[in-house]
Amino acid sequence: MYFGESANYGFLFLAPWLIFFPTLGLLINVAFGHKFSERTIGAVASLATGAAFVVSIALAWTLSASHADVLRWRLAEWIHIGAVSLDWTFRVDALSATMMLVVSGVGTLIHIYAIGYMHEDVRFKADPRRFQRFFVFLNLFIAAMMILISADSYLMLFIGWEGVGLCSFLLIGFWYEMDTLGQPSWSNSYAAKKAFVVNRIGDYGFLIASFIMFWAFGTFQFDAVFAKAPQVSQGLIVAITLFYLLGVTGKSAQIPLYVWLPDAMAGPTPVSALIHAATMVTAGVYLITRSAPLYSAVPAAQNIVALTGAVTALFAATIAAGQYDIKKVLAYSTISQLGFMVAAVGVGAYVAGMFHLVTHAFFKALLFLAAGSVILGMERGHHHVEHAHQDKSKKGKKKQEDRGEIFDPGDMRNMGGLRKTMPVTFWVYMAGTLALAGIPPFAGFWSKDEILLDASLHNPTVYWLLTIAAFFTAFYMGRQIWLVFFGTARHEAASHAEESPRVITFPLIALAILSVIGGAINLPFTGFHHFTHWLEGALGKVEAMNLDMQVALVSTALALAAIAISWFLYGRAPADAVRRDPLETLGVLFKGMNGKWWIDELYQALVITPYVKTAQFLADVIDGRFWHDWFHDSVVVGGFNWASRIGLNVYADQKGIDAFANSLGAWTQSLSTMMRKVQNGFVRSYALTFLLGVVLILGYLVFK
Amino acid sequence: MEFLLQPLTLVIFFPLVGVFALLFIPKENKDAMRWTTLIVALITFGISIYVLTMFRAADVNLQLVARYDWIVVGGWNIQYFLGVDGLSILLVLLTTLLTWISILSAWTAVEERVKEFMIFFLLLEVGMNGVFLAQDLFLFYIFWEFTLVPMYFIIGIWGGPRRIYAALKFFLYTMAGSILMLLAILWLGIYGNTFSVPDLIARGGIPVNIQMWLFIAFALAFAIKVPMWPLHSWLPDAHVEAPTAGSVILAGVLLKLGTYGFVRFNLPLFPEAAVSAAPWMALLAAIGIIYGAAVSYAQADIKKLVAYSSVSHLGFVMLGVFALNPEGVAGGILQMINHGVSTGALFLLVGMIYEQTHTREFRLYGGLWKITPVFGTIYLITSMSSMGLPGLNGFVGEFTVLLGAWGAGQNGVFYWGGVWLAAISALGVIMAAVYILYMFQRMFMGPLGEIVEEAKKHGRPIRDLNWREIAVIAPLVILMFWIGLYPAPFFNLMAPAVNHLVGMLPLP
Amino acid sequence: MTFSDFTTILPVAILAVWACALLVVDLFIPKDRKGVTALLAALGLAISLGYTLSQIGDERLGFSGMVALDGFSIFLNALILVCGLLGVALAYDYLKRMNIERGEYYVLLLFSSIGAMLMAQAADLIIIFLALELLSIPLYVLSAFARSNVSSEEAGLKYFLLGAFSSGFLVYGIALIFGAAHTTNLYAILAAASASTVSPLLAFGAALVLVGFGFKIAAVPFHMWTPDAYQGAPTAVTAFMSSSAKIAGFAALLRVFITAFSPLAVNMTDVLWGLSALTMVVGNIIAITQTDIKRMLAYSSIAHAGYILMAFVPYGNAAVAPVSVAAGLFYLIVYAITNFGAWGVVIAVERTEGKGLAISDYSGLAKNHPALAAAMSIFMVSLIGFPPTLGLVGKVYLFRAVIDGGFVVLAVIGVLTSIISAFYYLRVVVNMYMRDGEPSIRREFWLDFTWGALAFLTVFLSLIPQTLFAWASSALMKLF
Amino acid sequence: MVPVDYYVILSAILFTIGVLGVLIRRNALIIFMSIELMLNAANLAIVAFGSVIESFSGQIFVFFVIAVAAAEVAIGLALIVEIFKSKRSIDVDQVSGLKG
Amino acid sequence: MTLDLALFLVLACIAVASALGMLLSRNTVYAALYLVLNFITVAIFYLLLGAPFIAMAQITVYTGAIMVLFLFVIMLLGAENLPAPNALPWQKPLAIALAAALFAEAAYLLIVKARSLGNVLPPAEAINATENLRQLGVALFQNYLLPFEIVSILLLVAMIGAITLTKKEKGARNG
Repeated sequence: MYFGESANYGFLFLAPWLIFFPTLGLLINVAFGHKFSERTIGAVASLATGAAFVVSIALAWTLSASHADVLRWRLAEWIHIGAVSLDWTFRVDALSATMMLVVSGVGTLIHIYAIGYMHEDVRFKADPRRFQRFFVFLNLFIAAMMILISADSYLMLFIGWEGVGLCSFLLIGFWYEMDTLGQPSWSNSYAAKKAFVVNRIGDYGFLIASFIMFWAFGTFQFDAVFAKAPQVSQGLIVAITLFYLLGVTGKSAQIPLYVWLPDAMAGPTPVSALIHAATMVTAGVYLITRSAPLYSAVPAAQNIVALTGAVTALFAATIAAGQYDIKKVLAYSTISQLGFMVAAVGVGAYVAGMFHLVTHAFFKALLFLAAGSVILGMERGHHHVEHAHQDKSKKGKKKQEDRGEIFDPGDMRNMGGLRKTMPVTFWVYMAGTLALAGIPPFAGFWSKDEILLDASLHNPTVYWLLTIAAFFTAFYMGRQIWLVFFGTARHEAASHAEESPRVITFPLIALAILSVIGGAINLPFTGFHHFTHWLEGALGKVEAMNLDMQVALVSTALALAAIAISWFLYGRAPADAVRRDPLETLGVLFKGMNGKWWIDELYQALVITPYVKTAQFLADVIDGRFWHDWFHDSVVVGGFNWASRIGLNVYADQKGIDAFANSLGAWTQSLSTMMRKVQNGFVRSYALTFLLGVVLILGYLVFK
Repeated sequence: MEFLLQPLTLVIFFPLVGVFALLFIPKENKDAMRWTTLIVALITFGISIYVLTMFRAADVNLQLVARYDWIVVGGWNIQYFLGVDGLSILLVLLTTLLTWISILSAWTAVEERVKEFMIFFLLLEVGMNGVFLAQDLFLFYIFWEFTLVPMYFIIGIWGGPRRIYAALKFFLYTMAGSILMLLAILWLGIYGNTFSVPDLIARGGIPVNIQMWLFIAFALAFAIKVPMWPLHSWLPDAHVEAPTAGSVILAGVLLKLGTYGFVRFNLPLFPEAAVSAAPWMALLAAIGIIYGAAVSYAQADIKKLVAYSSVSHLGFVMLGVFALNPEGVAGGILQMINHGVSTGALFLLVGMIYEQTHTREFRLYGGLWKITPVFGTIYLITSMSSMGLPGLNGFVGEFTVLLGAWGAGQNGVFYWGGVWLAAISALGVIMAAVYILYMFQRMFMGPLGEIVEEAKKHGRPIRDLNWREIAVIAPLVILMFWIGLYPAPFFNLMAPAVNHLVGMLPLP
Repeated sequence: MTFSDFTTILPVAILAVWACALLVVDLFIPKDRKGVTALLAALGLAISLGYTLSQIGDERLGFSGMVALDGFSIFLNALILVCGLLGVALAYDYLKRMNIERGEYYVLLLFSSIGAMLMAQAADLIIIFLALELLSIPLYVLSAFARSNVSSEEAGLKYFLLGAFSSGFLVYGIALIFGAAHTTNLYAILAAASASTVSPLLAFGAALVLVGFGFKIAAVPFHMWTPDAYQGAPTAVTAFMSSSAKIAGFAALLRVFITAFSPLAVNMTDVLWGLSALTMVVGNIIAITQTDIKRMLAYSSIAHAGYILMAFVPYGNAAVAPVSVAAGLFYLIVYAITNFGAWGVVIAVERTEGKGLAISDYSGLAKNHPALAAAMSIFMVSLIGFPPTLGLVGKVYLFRAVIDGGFVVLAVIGVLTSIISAFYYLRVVVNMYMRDGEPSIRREFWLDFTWGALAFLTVFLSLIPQTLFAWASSALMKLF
Repeated sequence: MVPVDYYVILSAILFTIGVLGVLIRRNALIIFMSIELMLNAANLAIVAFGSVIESFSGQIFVFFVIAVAAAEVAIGLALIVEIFKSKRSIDVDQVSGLKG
Repeated sequence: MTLDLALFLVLACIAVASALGMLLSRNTVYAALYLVLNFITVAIFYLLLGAPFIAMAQITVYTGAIMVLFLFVIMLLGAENLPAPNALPWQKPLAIALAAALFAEAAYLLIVKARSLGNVLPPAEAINATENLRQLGVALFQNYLLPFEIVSILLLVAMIGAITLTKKEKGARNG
């Protein structure tokens, strides 16, 4: 391997350890995990990620200390063939350093959380041996994510890009033998597969974009590409950026490829938090931000990006308002928030997008983790109830329970009044909710407001779409709070729910604090634009914007109104609301919101079924019956048999002959069988054939 | 003696030592046979490594040349001419590697007629290495055809229920293709008064219309071997019926003989024809990619799925080769290695589970990951490598191939095909995910399958891999990561040769 | 007659004297010791072979230009004598086993060889005709040699009737040539033919002569006797006649066409082309559905006649003719070795009363008798024309000659029919290796030696074909 | 003088009749006689051709052909007698056990 | 029309008629006798063509020896009249058609294409029978010694063959 090349500033040499540490952690756990206790496994994994966090800090420090825009560390030669000249280089600039910090920071917290969460989860699902596997996958994810964000070229980025996809697949399918309710089923594994395949469709766009880029720019390296961008035709750049957008819609769950993300909630909750909320899904936003010089060069493409994000934001928010599963709500919320970010980068507000990415990482991770805590609490309660029943009447009752409906610990209709039984969880959840709903001064407000402000300046359509989406956001979060934490317990399990242990609550609290104060990194007041200035190193000069009261007031007012409406609908009489959702009065609209606007069904009918049918047609009919059977058997053999029956009245009999009858062999065999008839044993007839030969030869001489 | 001690001669013919040794081992002593064969194969592998150390990548000419007159009489000018260059070195290594891996994999799977099995395997190795190293067309043809014989026996004797059918089909299809090549070879021999490939290339100047015919004759032989769509119909039969070791070698090396043939012979010998055929070949390759991937998805039999996936994968190789630029050709060659490693490993793994369950039907499987975590993990890695996940070998090959193909489309090499061929082929990446994940999901995820209960009932509960099996698969897994994470050495080995090759082509 | 005349046919003369003496000696050899006759016959063949080889390099005409001694004849005489030796070796045990052991067998075999050798040396149509009869008449008798067996008699009768029928055409053809050229001497015919434009009479005669030889070499459509005669005749006889008679037929055909009829190429090339193609196609296709190994090999032998005939097609092209004739000669060696080997295996597996002759009787051979099965596989693979066997080298040589002559389509037919042939040859292999059965075989030293040595040679010589190539190429140079 | 052509045509007629005899008669003996007729026709042609030149070569050839015919007759009749012994018939159509 | 020609035509008619007689007669004995007649006619042609030696040989060997042998065998086996059933119904028409084609082709090639083949030399010049015979004998034993030897061997072989084929074996199958 080839080390060095770039001048070594400070801790730059540590850059590869961003990947090596998590890899080391996973290798240790793979090799020795079966001998370790759960705590050790968790500690190894968390330490590995924590070490990566430390490295990230060191790198960020080095970056700022060096006053360089970009630092590079060349690890190894990668592909040098033809025009391709590519090394594996680590890139440290403001953008990647931010992502590193977020990923490893939030990642570490989630690792810690997961120690507690998975301890219980593996027991509820009755396979404690899988604890080890979870942390292996989690570390693998961190490593892959680090590859993605530390890449110095589109191709290396793509490696991480797909690597995180694999981890997503593995973690969604973590409980591959059951559904989300723990019942034996294929559904989790389907969800996993769906995530991967849909992402691959996006990756197709990524690939095509890369191909166009390479043959237009002659390189994959970021700076080289950007430097050459002005000389490349607009059309090509539009194509590149739009194909990248396809990749982004896959990875960052935008229309039309968002469909995998809600299903991805099949994964354990820390996964939802880490991968499907805080980090991986933001990779698309990161990609666009990274490609800012390209996107900025083509306004047409930018508009499409912005609209995609804005429409997604609104669309997903409406669906979120109609869901009953606590995690599904958050999932659609994530899609919606990602839409905000994509819209932001689409209108050119890269800083705002990244800012929202960071704050969103905090509060959405928090919400997911807290939701996980809720679910655990519910399960504990359910467990408790079940035990009690078992104690009461040994077997009879238990059977009844089995026969009855399966308990869903994630269904909000089973909850209620949890603020009393799970106070810590409640408070942190509130913090997350307010941040998400965009209530000042929580972190979400600042970042969302910056997006709205930018949108209002550049693209009114986007602005209004986002504003309505923000309204819905506040509404469904309010709905969730009322249904989950207020009112009275609507299920025995909810009344017996227990607060989670400290290993879970500690990360929650940490994240809650970040959700509250995280906005401080980039307040819209002169002198407080730290984050903007920080990113300038990577994005070039950015105009820092101050608070626009109009935008802020509109959004805040709408958010408050939405919460109020949600209280009116759900908070007053949650029990009634559960029996019949007040929104059902909207009729088909609610059905659409609840049924996810039937997009899955649409895709099933438009894409999946036709593909499966085509594949089966190709396999059975074309390959099997046509090439293999029909062409050989019917056309060749059958045709010959037919001809011979009609013309020569001999029937091709293939019995007693080795059975390789369905290929060309059969044809020659039939021919052979026919020709054998001439050899009839009669010497006179032999002589006749002989004479025929003579006559033919002489005939040739005659006519020659 | 000098003749015998040539490193390339040794690589090819050293397995014959094993064959002779095996002849004298009594029938009952199966372990002795296995060990003998394994050791001989390992030594051969060692020799090939030695060849690698002697190899200088920067030199575009043939190296370690062994060249002796063989049949030089009466108008014949046939030489014993071996040489290795960047186009073949990796394939030789792959062959010697997969041979001992296959032998190890057949340790317990082959219990009957062990001696013959091992003899055929070693003979097969002789033939395969010979094909990759021969630089005289006639010598090449002999090795080329010779590989059919042992494989025919391996499928026919140790194969599944329809083995005879499959073996015959395999034999006849491939023979049918190659025999026209013989005529083309003879034509070239008469034309150039030599069968030496470098000399013929240097001579050049074959009229274009004749080049076309010769190209077709060669291409037919290679295309059947590859197999390119629509000449693939022998492959699923052969794979399904072949024993595991046979499938591994078949997929791992034998199919590469075809793609290698295109690179080694079709491109440099008939450059004008190759250039004008490029869009058509690329079109067939693209169809193969899509078709193979789609058909894979609809299979109910694991081995068939993998077999059809080979059609798709080798489509990538062909696409790369006929992109006629360094990226494509090098990608194609690397993809040959990748396919050998990944699909070879897949067949090994399928064989390992088949040995326990005796069924290859998806619907009987399910949830295996739970009871066989190691197996599942390795299967996962292998599957991912096969579907071209970045970080594993498959991606590097597919990406460079597609990149090359896109470039070829943009630069007019594909004429009417343009970038569309590459764009359509790239869809294969998505479709690969569909069938690979389908396979993985069906086997390893979901609730436990029927077969698990069944195996338990018969007192043979499904077990995880044992150490021998891990040893068999480990080198391949290591290679997957190595090529995937650090492909530079592989590219560097072939880059000069590839550039040289592409430089000879009269590109539009 | 001078002594010099006599020495031109010295090996033939020795063999003739030896055969007559053997006929007498045989009377004194007791019935249960006829093996001695076999050894004596072999000795005679060996001595003759020795003298043949001592003639290498000698080159002249004898008996007023009626016979030629040249590389060509020496090459073929040696080959014919080797075939005779192999024929004796195969018959040695076989006759005993089949209970048809009589001294006349070997005497007739010797006489037949004499006829074959004379055909190789003949430079006059009269000699060719007489030699052909001398070759054939013993074969008629040998075919019917197992008189207790109806099939054998049938084989003899069919072979005889059709043989006589074809002789009629041959004689008529010679008559026409005589009418056109007023001579029967080949060199004189050439002179006469080259002197003027091609006489249609000569072409007519040549065509009928071709028909006569076509019968002998079993070219389609003059092949009809072959399967029946090969199947019905005792296997040892079949082995001998399938090689020896074919070699002799090709020898005479080559010499006549190249020496005398080269000006006729304009007419004859197409005819030969058609014969060759038809023979390859029909022989191979009918062979596919055979279930009896002898019959299958008979059709295989027909097909191979087609391959060898390919070498004749470019005979009129002076630049290519040397190569093509060398290719034909080379293939004759290949064919003789492989064919004898295959028949040797058939004899080993055959049991009395016609059992053990079905291809299915070979099932399981590989398990119980791996060496025999391996040998048979080698022969089958060689007959297909696959490496590493002589069959491939031979076919390659042929195809090259044909391509060199510009007959690519014929070469394509050749290779395509080779593929078809793989069907039925492989079926034997399939049965031996991939099916179960309990065949019993006959082990006997000379038999084992024959197939073993031939199998070895089939592989070994393919690796060093240089010497054989050299022989074959030098063999024809002297012809011109 | 009579042109040689006439003789040759006559010989061709006789030859054709001989061929026809082989083809349409089932009696082995008559088939055999027909073959003799064919040889005879050929002989006639040779002698006719020979008569235009000052040489005996044609006649000598005919002499040999006659001798060969005699030899063939010896063998042929022996075979026919043998077949008759087992088949009790000289119908060649009866001798058709080997076929295919 | 010269006398020669008339003689030729008459003889030719007899020859053809006798050949057809052989071809068509149901009775084997008759067929043999027709053939004898044909051979004798041909022998006369030989005389006309100036080949008395061959004519003699024809009469003695063919008519005398061979045909007697035939008749002998016919007597031995019984002059069998074969029953009508015919396994090959298409044989006869095809045979006739092909034979006609053969003749047509032969005639075309011989007459039309080859044109005149020359005239038979007048027998007067070669009338000296003894001289003729002597020259022939000399040729036979000088120039044609080898064929002569071969023929002698051939006859020996035929003898051996005939004996081999018909000799009663001890312990052989009955009949």
